Amino acid sequence: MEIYDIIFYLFAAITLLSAFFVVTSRNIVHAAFYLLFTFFGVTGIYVLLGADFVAIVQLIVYVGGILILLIFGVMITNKITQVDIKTGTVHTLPAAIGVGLFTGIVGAVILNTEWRIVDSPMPVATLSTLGEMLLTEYVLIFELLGILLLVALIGAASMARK
Amino acid sequence: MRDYFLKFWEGLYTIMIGMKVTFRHLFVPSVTIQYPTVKPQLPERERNRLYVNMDDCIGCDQCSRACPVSCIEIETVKSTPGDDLGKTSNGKKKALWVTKFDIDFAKCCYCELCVPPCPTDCIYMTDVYEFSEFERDSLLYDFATLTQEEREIKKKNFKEFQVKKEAEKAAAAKKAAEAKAAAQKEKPNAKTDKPTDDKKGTD
Amino acid sequence: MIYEWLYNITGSSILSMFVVSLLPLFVFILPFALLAVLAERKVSAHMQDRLGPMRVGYHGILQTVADIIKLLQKEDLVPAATDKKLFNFAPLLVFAGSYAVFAAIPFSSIFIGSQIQLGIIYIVAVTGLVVAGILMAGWASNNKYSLLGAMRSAAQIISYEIPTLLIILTIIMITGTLSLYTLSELQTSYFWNWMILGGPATGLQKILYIPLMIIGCLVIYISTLAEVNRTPFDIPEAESELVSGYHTEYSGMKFAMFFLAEYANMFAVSAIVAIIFFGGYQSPFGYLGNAIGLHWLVPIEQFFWFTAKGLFFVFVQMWLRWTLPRFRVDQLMAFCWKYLIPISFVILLLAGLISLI
Amino acid sequence: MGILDKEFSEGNIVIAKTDDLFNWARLSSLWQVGFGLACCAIEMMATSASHYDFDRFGVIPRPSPRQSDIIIISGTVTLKMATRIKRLYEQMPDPKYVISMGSCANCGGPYWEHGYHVLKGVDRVIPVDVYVPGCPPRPEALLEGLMKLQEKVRNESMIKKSA
Repeated sequence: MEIYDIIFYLFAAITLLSAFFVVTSRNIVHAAFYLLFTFFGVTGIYVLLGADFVAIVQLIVYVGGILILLIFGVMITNKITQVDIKTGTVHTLPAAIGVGLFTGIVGAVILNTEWRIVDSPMPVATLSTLGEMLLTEYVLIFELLGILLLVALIGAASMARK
Repeated sequence: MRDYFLKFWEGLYTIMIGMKVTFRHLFVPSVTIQYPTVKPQLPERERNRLYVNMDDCIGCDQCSRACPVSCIEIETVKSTPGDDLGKTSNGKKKALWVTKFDIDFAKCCYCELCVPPCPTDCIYMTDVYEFSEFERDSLLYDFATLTQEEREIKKKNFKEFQVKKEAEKAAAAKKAAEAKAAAQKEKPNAKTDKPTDDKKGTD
Repeated sequence: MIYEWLYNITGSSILSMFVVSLLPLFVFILPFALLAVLAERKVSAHMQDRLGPMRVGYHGILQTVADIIKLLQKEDLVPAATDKKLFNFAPLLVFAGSYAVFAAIPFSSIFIGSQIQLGIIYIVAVTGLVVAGILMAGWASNNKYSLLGAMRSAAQIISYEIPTLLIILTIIMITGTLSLYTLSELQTSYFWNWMILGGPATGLQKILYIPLMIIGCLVIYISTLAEVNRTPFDIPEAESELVSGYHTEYSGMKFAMFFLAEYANMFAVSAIVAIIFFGGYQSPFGYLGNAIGLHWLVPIEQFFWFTAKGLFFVFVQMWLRWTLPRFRVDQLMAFCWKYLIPISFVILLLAGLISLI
Repeated sequence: MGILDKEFSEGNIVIAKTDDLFNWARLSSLWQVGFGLACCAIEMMATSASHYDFDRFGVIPRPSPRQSDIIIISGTVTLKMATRIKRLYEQMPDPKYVISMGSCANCGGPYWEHGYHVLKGVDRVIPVDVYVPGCPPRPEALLEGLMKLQEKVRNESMIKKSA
């Protein structure tokens, strides 16, 4: 299955590189568009993990919805490309300590864990099991989320009417 | 509620009508005239490129004066007595060499105002409309039939003729003066110069 | 299926995957785009009592070839004030988005790029890439018309995705599958099994489904038409207002890519309607190959029927283009939110109730 | 002149054939900027319409100059419009062609003498390939001008500049 390895590294590279550019890009519209590729790369990795439904939802919700909204917002905001987006206070020392600690811990965990390498079976479609789970075991949470979203929707509509 | 569905239905229904019309036209034979192979019948008195029949042109400059955009330029030279210019088709005698008859079709506005004044009906509209050019200068049409050398010759001839005539006139005047002077020998010589001076002045 | 076959021949998974992924482009999209552009011009011409391209080849059949060659060797103009990176990338993204759709479309029972379970939803999802590409093109062009066109296009595509998804949801509810392949297989053999005539249901249920399905088919056709920005929904490219919308500043091959993407989209959308409501690649009258015992003929017949259905809907798109004038922006939005979405909700509800019978 | 130029200027068979192909493609799909100025524009529209049908020659109007190959200057070029025409022309990608249609565009037409507001010929701002005379020209005259232009394109060459 070497082709999947190639594809995995491709998507991983896309995700990491574009994420790096999202952070470093000076132009905020560029950053928004790089975010698109980050999402896209993550979608690819989801697919490789056998989570096809999550991947598609990622594509619909993040790429098709949130990102477009983001780009809209960035574009409509006047002259945002010229603004120097930098916070006034730069705490270099505390940041360096925090990042160093975090890297150290993560590195230690990575090095000290015994990674089990298992030949995963060919991913199967998750959709029907997901649907059944949602409507049997997790039905309460599902309904609550639905109500929450409905409330948010009504709230947004009523705020927009003012 | 009823209104809502009615609107929906009306929209669909009218779209269907429109689609029926367009679909019918899909099979209506096309009206296109396939130009380079089939040329459309031009109407009578179609106004397109001018043509000048130089055999009939007497160089009267009427068309040039009638032209609202002054795109016709005419230059004429009087003929010398020995020249035979022929006659126009309606019997007028030609007296002028047309050394320049330029029509600039880039300027021409195809109004046909130059045609009625022509006394010999030698300038008229043809039905040629395909004469586009790569260079604008090629749209300047020279209708004069004389070659360039001939024009020079005509001009020179006329000049020579004029000079000769002048010389003749001068000689004649001199002769006349001399004759006069001989006739009035008694009178003082001072007045003899005057008539020749007059001749020169009129030239 | 083709992938397995190629894999058996070549023995290399990379090579066969590469070939399979390129197949739709060379077997289908390019020839289709060549044909469709010519057909568009011919159809428009004949609907206006004209002749259309006549002088390049017999009745102008080489017209699009000439157009493509011309566009290839045209100067590739990148205006100075554009955002070069995004400007150059946008056509690729738009084309990638519309090309990705073809991965899930079953052309026949053996010619499917990928047999993913989530076929329909996948198609809706990758359309998002097209939106992003269009926005990118509009913004990078640094042109007010481009930006306005891109904004309108994005707003329009996102709004019209809702009725599309609702109708797709209805179909999912009835058939219980998201896979386009399974959906096609369900509507097998004869035309009375097509979804537009109630699908595989029987008895009273089938009769009750028929009007719902007809209206649903109309709704999804209209909303997908709006998603590909065709007339009467072509306000993003409205010539009288916006020069030519988001691809105003594009010339040469980059413009050709937008063009190709537009035509690929046209077919993709028609194919979705054909698969969901008109039996996909299924023949309406049974197969000749089965009748005379030549079973290898069946996939070819299926391919024929699929393209025939797809091309018919493409033709209807062109037909509508030369029939209807353009919507105004507010009318466009009102049509979506006030008419299509309520109707598709009602269809969803009614179909749910009927499926309980 | 380098060696390469010398090699090519002889016109070897590959170059000649590619030339032919490209010229053929170029001449048979001349997309036009949808741009009309005065009364000639009406005649230009008539040419696009059913009776004469520009589309037969592969000419379709494009709304954007970036996607078009040919600009038909149809009508009086006022001094104010001249700058716009120049700009439109500059926005078109190469190879681009210009047809000057009608007397006004050719040399100022009726305004050539006293028109204080008219550009005396559009060739003072952009290079014109074909002049179509007429006031306004018949649609057939415009078609003939287009065919002249096609002839011109057919004889073009990648390596030899067509002055």
